[in-house]
Amino acid sequence: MSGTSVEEIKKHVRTYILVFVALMALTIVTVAVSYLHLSVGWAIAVALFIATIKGSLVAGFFMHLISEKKLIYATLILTFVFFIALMILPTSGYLDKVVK
Amino acid sequence: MQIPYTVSLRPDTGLFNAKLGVWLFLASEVMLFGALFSSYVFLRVAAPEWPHGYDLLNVPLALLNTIVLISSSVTMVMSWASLMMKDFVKYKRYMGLTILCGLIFLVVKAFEYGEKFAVGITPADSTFMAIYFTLTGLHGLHVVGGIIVNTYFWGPGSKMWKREPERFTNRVEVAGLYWHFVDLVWIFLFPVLYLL
Amino acid sequence: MDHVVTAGHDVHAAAHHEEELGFWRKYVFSQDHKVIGIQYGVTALLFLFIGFSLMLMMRWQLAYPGQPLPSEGFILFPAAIGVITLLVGRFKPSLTTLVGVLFLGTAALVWYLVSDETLMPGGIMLPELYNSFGAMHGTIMVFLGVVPLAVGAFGNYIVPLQIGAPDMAFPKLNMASYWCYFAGGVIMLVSFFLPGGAANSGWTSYAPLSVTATVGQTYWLLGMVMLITSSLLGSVNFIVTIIQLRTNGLTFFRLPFFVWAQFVTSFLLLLAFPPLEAAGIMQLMDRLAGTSFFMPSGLVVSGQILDISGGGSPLLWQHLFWFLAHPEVYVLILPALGIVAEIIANNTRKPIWGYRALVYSVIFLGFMSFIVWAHHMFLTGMGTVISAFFQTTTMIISIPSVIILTALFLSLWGGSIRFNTPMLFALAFLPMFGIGGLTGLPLGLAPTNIHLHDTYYVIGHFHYVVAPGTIFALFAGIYYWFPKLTGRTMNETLGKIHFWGSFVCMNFIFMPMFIQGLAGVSRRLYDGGEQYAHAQGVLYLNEVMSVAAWVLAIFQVFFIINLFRSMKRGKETSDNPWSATTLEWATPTPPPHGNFTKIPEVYRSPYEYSVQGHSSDFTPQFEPEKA
Amino acid sequence: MIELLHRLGLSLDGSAHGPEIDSMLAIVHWLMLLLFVGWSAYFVYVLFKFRQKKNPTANYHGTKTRLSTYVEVGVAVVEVVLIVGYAVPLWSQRVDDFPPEEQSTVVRVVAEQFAWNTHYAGADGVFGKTDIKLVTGINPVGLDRSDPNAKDDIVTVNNLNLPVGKPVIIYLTSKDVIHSFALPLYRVKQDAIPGERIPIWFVPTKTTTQLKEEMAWYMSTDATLRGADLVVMQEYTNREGEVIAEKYQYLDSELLETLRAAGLRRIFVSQDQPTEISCAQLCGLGHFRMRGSLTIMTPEEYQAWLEEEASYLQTDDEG
Ligand code: HEA
Ligand code: HEA
Ligand code: CUA
Ligand SMILES: [Cu+2]
Repeated sequence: MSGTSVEEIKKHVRTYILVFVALMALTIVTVAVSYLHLSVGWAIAVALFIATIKGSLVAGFFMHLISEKKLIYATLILTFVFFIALMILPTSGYLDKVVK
Repeated sequence: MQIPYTVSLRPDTGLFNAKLGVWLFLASEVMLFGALFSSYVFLRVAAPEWPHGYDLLNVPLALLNTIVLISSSVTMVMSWASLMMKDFVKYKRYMGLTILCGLIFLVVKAFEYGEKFAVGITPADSTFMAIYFTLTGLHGLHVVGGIIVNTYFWGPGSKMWKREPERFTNRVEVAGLYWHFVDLVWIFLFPVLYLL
Repeated sequence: MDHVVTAGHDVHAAAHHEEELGFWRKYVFSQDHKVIGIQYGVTALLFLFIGFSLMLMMRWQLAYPGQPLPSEGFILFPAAIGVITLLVGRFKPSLTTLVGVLFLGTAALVWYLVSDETLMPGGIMLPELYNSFGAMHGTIMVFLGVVPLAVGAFGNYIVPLQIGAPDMAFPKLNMASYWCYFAGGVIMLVSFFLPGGAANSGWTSYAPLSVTATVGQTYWLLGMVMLITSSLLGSVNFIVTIIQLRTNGLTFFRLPFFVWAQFVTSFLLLLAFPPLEAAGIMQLMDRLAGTSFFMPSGLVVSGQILDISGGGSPLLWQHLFWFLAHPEVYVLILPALGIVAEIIANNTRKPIWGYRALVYSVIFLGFMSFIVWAHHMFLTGMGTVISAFFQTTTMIISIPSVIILTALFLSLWGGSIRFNTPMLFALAFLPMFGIGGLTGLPLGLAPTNIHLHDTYYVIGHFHYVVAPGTIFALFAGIYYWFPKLTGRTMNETLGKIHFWGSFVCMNFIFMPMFIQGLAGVSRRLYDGGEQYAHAQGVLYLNEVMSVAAWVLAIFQVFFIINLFRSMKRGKETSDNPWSATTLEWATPTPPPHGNFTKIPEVYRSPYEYSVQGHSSDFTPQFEPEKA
Repeated sequence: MIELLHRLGLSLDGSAHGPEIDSMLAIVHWLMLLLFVGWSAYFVYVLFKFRQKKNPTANYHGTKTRLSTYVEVGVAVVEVVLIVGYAVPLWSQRVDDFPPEEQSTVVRVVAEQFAWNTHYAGADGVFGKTDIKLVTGINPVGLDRSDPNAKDDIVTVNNLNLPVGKPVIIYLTSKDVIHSFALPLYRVKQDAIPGERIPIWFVPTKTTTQLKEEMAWYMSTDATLRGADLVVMQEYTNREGEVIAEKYQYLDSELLETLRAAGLRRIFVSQDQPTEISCAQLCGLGHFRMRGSLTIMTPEEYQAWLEEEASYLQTDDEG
């Protein structure tokens, strides 16, 4: 990031404000949705969907991921793959277990 | 020989050491919290019935905390931006706000915990409470860590600005990355624990 | 020049650039990767020794169940080594003397353990003690011995040198990582003195057993959290160092294989350890805050209904533990492979065969090692689909290993093989790892795993990979790089005695385990299976293995004497005694603070030995092309 | 190969699926042996051929062989065959294709530190209710005798009896910590996990007595007795021709002495209880002694045993 001109930073700042507003809005939305008491499946789906968007906003703009170096992407993709394995495999083992 | 690329960027990677370092650290953090979320899923799938977070927890307080933490993320990135714009006074102000938000977050959390303990609710009560206290507790510790780092860069650490502004800006950026991550974790914690 | 009186002085020499630094900053809280490497090395070797001492006592119980332990012997052994070391060090203030004292400390620890009437009434080891020895042997060997030695010591000392870096990327972090490790080790040792002794639920600490276990388990968990933190700091440091601090011209495909191995290892540490940290925290919660992460509902322990909320799952612990522990076992082997590759290239005087294949295999191996963990859990009631998945990944992961070993074997062809001590250990590593690896296959297939799971076959399997495998590779590394640390070579005769003795003994210890395993003898049996009819036919082997283990211990004395004697009286050598090609040999000996006198430039791939038309039979990476 | 494995200690097996597992063990070990011997031969040869004395200058290029690739592909192919052809089908047969309960002997096994409690449904073939609150020393599985179905239920400790030649279904669980229910001679092993109820099944094809016969061996009368109990496997008479040991008589040091005195050098002996339940998972202090006796009987013997146990229940009710 270092070596970026002041003008660019000014632009950045504007986006930061927008992102902030977006995050606030989405926060309100999730809470609102939770009061609808959707069926568990939907509730999870919606909540995670919104959370993902919010997360991507933070990562993308505050953490500058949209304009990051390849190396960082590589690291994060690798991590993400293992993260998914960690999330899915143990539980799927459970579901696959013979329950007679 | 001096250690290279502490400030300048290594041409082929385009990174300075600390930045790569903190991203790797965050990668491990992803796996740390990942394991806890995975446990949450594992236990919830196995459980005969699972309570709704909003029936047991204080959503308004959590909502407040969400807002506080997100704001702190913005002030954090602003403090870095101020340094990029060579405005040290602004930096001080924003960093100060960030720390303040962090503290508010902890205070609110303290109230939330206190409220639970007051009515005798402890981690031992149920799997849900166990996972709630563990996840939020661990996250809380991360907030504390972040506050300590930020306070250092706000106070004593900021002397470096005079000598090596470039390097100091990098440091603040790195601290910021960590702080944003803490915010990011909360963004997932909040719905998973409180709203589902 | 005699600036190399002991490693202590060696370090002194290494740090002579910054005389202003006092003793503490120079030797104790040093930030120089070489000093930290040595600190790691010494600490880790001592822990290996402690882990070994525990096992020597267990082997008595296994060979002669219920017979009083000849305590004196087990105390005198480390004590004697301590005295010898002190004599070698001539009691002068030096590293040697320090280690001598620490050996005496080990003797004291053993003495405390065997004279504890509650756990060893009349010198007879109780099951409690046997179990805690077993758990601590495993823990110490893996987390306090081999990993710190392979990664902390060799990685720290060699990697920056081999990539032409002045130091690690984050020296402070490096120091922190060592002291976290140290703290973890201290916590583990302290736990021996707790009521009920150290952790006794196996190194796997399966819940609910571990959750209801004595307080030692709590210390075990705290210790693990420290050790994991240490590894995390270390791995971040290694990855950044290798990516950012490679010197000019040192492209990724010019990296010595050892650096590649450390690189992949670091990723395993970085991404596999956190889940166990999380699991550790949860088990601490279960033990201290009364939660039930790993405790199902309706537990009745010794007639008492446990008053806990329940709703947890013992399997959750297993998943999180093995998610770490399988990558962990590759952490135990990859650096070893790296060391072996270096030494084979150097002593065959020719390039490694299929360098790229090696690199790709090791990367693939590292990647796959994250998705095979449940092959440790086939018998927890696993369904067909998942078991099929994990069997497949387990078989797939064996392929890169085969490729790596094949490449190393073929590297020998056409070489001009020098049989010096490091090479002997490196060569022995190959078939030993072969045996260990191959016996992993029947374990990796669920149906055959039914008969072999949790039998001595498993114990045999992994000891072949870690003991005559990794430990041998580490010995090889010590003999090989010792001259770089001290400017002197270790004694060949003593080295060869050490090698042949260890080689024979190791096989006499671990080969019989397969036989017992096939007979179905369970592991972790306090009496070695004496009560079981199906074990009767193979019981006699227990004595064989135990005697072999004790003889093995004797042969280690040659190593210890050799190591410390050579620091003073070893044959002095040049900066590049083995005529090697990689960068660490371009530095002065021992390398000063900052390592290189001038930034080195790399011109070619790592193992350019016996290049046609070249004057010498080796062309160092740092030797400029002549126009 | 199986013979070789048996030489190498592989225990006998007496279950229908045992041979399948054993033959798979054999195949894998063939592969291992092949690789190991092959490579070792090459290894030794190379070390000899290219030692520095004989070959002072190395060849930069080494070998150009493709052989290694073939070896690797070969290994891969064999592994695929092993998984697709053997491992997966065999495993699914173990965990999926359970025989119908009515045609099988169904038993509940509840592990605890450090014993194996077995629970038989009794004549009505229905398991009575159990409740952990009822667990006591004399009621290890917490059986609720007030439940009509429980009236005729049989509960034993460390004594599992099963009829030969008929599928056995075992519902396995644990009261406290993780144990592992292992029947080495029947190629059965399954972790017993608290909070889970895991079914396993197998078909015993050999009775305990048969296995006793099969594993009998000649023991020197100078040997000292140690470990599990032995029995003599044939009748022995002294010089005067009077019987000093009947078949299956328990061999204690005294008997051993008399036999030695009678001038016998070697005697034909076997394990008193070759079939047993062993605990394969570390479960605490008593893990090493968590041994249960397993007896595979002829259907007749089994019936007899059930009736005997039932009769005890009667007397309990009256008394
Ligand atoms: C360094 C450590 C290490 C390594 C490298 C391995 C490697 C492998 N391991 Fe092992 N394993 C352990 C350490 C290790 N293991 C430990 C510590 C345990 C026990 C944990 C516990 O329960 O306490 C264990 C347990 C274990 C189990 C669980 C057993 C059970 O509890 O039921 C399984 C099952 O799949 C397994 C499989 C494998 C496989 C398939 C490999 C493969 O990667 C092997 C691949 C290698 C080869 C296939 C060899 C190829 C070589 C040749 C072909 C050339 C041969 C030439 C000559 C011999 C000259 N291991
Ligand atoms: C890296 C891992 C490692 C290593 C190297 C070893 C090495 C050895 N192990 Fe261990 N072992 C384990 C990891 C390891 N083990 C694990 C994880 C378990 C399972 C625990 C459990 O069940 O929970 C186990 C269990 C285990 C058992 C089974 C116990 C049981 O199930 O009841 C046995 C039995 O014989 C055994 C024996 C040995 C022996 C004889 C060695 C020998 O090879 C030891 C050789 C040691 C040396 C050669 C040390 C040399 C070092 C020096 C001489 C130091 C010099 C010092 C200075 C110079 C300062 N081990
Ligand atoms: Cu029960 Cu081991
Ligand atoms: Cu494994």
